[in-house]
Amino acid sequence: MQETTTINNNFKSEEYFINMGPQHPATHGVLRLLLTIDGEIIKKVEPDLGYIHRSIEKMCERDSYQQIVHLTDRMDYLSSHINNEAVCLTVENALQLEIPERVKVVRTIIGELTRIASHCLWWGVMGMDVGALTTYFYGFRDREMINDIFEETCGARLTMNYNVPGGLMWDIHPNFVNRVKAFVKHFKTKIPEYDRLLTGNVIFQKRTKGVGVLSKEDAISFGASGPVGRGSGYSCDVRKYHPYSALDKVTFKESLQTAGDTFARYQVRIQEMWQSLSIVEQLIDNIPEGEHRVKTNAVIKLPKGEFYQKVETARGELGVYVISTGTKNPYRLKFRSPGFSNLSLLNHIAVGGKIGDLVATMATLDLVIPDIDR
Amino acid sequence: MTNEALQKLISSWFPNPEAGITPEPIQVSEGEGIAEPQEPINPSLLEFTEEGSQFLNVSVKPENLHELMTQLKASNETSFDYLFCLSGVDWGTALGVVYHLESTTYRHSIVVKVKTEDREDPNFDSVCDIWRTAEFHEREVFDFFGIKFHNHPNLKRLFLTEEWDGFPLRKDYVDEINMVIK
Amino acid sequence: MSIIEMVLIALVYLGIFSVAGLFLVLLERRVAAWFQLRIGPNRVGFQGLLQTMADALKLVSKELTGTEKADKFLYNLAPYFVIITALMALGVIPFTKDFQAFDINIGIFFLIAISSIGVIGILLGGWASNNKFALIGAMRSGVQTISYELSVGLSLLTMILLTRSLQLSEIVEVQKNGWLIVQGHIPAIIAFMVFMIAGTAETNRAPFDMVEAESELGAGFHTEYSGMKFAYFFLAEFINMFLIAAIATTVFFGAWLSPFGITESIPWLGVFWFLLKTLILVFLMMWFRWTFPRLRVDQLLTLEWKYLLPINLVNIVIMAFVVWQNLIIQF
Amino acid sequence: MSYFSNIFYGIKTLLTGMRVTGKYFLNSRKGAITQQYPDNRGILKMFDRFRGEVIMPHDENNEHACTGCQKCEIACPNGTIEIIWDRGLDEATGKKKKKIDQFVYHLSLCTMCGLCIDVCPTDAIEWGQNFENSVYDRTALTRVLNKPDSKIRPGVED
Repeated sequence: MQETTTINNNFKSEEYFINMGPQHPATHGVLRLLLTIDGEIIKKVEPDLGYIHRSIEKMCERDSYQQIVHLTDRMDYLSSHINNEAVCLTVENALQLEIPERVKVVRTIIGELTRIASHCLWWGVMGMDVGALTTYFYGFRDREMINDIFEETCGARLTMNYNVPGGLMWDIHPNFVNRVKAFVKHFKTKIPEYDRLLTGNVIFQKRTKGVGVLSKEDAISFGASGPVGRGSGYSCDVRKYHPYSALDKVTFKESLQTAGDTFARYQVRIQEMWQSLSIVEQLIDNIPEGEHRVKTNAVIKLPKGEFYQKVETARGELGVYVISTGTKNPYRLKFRSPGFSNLSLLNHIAVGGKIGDLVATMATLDLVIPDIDR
Repeated sequence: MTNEALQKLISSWFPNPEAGITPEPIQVSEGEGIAEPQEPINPSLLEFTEEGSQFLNVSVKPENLHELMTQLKASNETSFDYLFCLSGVDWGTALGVVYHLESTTYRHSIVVKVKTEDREDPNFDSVCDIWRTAEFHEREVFDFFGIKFHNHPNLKRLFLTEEWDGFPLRKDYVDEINMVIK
Repeated sequence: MSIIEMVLIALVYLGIFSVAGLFLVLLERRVAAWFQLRIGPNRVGFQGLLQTMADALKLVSKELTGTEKADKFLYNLAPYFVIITALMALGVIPFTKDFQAFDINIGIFFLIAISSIGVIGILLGGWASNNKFALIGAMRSGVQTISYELSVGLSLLTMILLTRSLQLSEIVEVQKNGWLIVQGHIPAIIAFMVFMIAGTAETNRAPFDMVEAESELGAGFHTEYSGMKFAYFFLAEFINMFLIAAIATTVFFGAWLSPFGITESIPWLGVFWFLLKTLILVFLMMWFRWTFPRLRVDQLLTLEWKYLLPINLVNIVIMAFVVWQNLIIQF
Repeated sequence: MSYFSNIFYGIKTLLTGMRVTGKYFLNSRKGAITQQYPDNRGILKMFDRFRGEVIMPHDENNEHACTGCQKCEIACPNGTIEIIWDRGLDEATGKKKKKIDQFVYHLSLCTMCGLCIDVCPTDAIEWGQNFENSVYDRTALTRVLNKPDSKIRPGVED
């Protein structure tokens, strides 16, 4: 650790470094932040990454396209289904496969449930980061219900790997529809409770309003996406601009806030939960009958060329960029992960705040470290 | 704007001074997704293609990169203000960087590609003064491909340690202990 | 009182309250669990009653670790500062008419004085551990305790206008005509609210747990403490919480007096009433802790200097007016 | 005046929050979401599709359905499955035929992606519901899925 002393305006001001992480409770994983602090005020934040980098992009270059899908579970594990979907959509678009409507609808429902589950966890952790520990358990209670739905249909709770290029691994479980309906009914009573417990709380509002302000121009320039971008009034919902799966058949509102502070990002996520619920409700009653999978070749070879697919994960825009040379492996596969771009703006919005502000800001960036350290 | 209109506009920014004279043969390495241009004489310093990609692809020489990027962002007709993906690619013989750009006002996209044959000391201009997100993405590319970016404020390894030997995402990288090759 | 007697009483108090503190920890854990849809510790002993005993035993047997360049003397001294002051303050609390170890005529004053010594221990601990997180925690603690001391003192002063005595036994005596919170009505209720907020802040509990703030500072001032020394800090926190509740009970809710004098004929039941009232207040503090987010350090000071202190000062004037005009409600 | 309305608004929101947690406190008896895990083993049932480990079901004649086609081995991203195969005489036809000697499954490498079960043409392997996989020795995680002396069920062809 270095020590520096700077002298400004004849006042001796001692800045010092502290290491936040890699085992710090607020960094939600193994992220290390090198903080330059003057008293309590943050002067500089420098992230140090790579503690769990597995080089998934390199692994993809040797794996077949079916095998790549399960690796994406391990990136942003909170939106694993959407990550899987991104890879599958890339492959399907490249092969120009006609995907059955049933698959599209089921993918969208599970994708939106994933988003709700991710936001539930985020809400719990957000509360915990600002000091209200109870929210964590309430958030997890609701998330468990979704995880049970997933487990029944996909067999796993977190790393689901339910998508395969060409459709879904299995058809949905017979209980799926009823369980989802029960969850929607349950969760509609819980979001208002979230609001009463945390959103309306005067301490919480004081902690988050005007903290970590990100302007719209900066949001675009920093490549912010997802709720981080939308909290700054930057309309960036991939589901609106480049709809995929069954998202072109549903109506939903893109939740936008203009303040750009921590509270705005918080509210965007709360509204997103409502919107996701409404998408699920629109689709759950009319899942079309049909095949759950189209047959693909055992060895999938993508045509020569470049393919790019964007999806909206719970954290923002995930891009899959495949360069294919016509073989069974991709020549180069790049994941444009939302967390990576969102992390890059942390220094910009955290400087000038206090340590407590940094923690609250980081909570609304909703970083998942494996997503950054791919 | 449509891809044709974009192509017309952007190519007019960089007129080829040698247009009319026999153009240099363009090196196409193996495994590259870009075909040779159709016209025998390219009126622009840039090469455009839409083959094998859903976007309009522009290939640019390293010395023109920064100027082109500045124009793409600043021009009112293009206003590519959102750099949504910046990837390093090892083309086998050449190293390159691929920029995916989108305009948040017009919602059109473009892909800019730049490459260099120099594998020992590959150099490009940094674009992080144009899009600030490039700062981290360029560090990532530097970390995994060893491509250096001029004028980058903080170009050092991001994921790997300073003493890491080699650049893992290059095709010729070998690590017999940790890499499992099927 | 002879020296031997004093030592004996001290030892008895030490024994009782160390164990009582452990049960307070257990209570906190169970209450937290019930707030959070959990069950809480229920394995060790009947319904987990021995859980914290087991934890204490574990902490005693743990290795004491510390940082390399810590100021060893101060580092070791700090936990004792905290635990001893917490236990000392218990000496003047009137549990029932005869169950009060030390009835001095400046009782309230003594309590305020002793409770502000505890912060020195925290400051020392944070400073001497040679850890920056601990140092930040300790500095926050200093800022926080010095500010909130004012509110604690002033809100108690408001009530002393009513009792006209600092001696705790006399304060209880006054309340035979109605608890002070009833006697003093509006200003007393305001004083009680201010006292509870400031008291929570004094004990460094959520929502004022800036000192520990586990999502910001890891563990704050006791980051580098382990084993028994950590246990001292931990126990002191709970005893302090008990103390704040006990002071509130004594000053606002008639200490060991039963409601409407229903059990006046059985004096030893006073302990029951005292503990009941105290635990209700302790529960209130736990309820705060498991519901509210934490304040930021500057907001903490804003709350004190811009809200609590002016309210308090006005409240004293109102109380003085109430006493002067004899608007007291007495039965 | 906003000074006082701020205070009252603040206190109101705090009390609203306390009402939420207070409600849960009063209902804590029935609302607890804790799973008392080792105690509830008896009633703990995993979902049918739960991915615990890969198993190879054998019928009462000690016969399985694995033809040794090695499709699962190729599909596996991690090298979890190794099939040691042999050529043996087929009793029915008298021709030489590929059969498995050992179906080795390294649980410690498995990521539970399900690709092997997905590609299996004869449904010889499937998901087991066991999730208590901790062992004292790492080698215990390497398993041979076909039972000793088991053979392929007649009629199963690839």
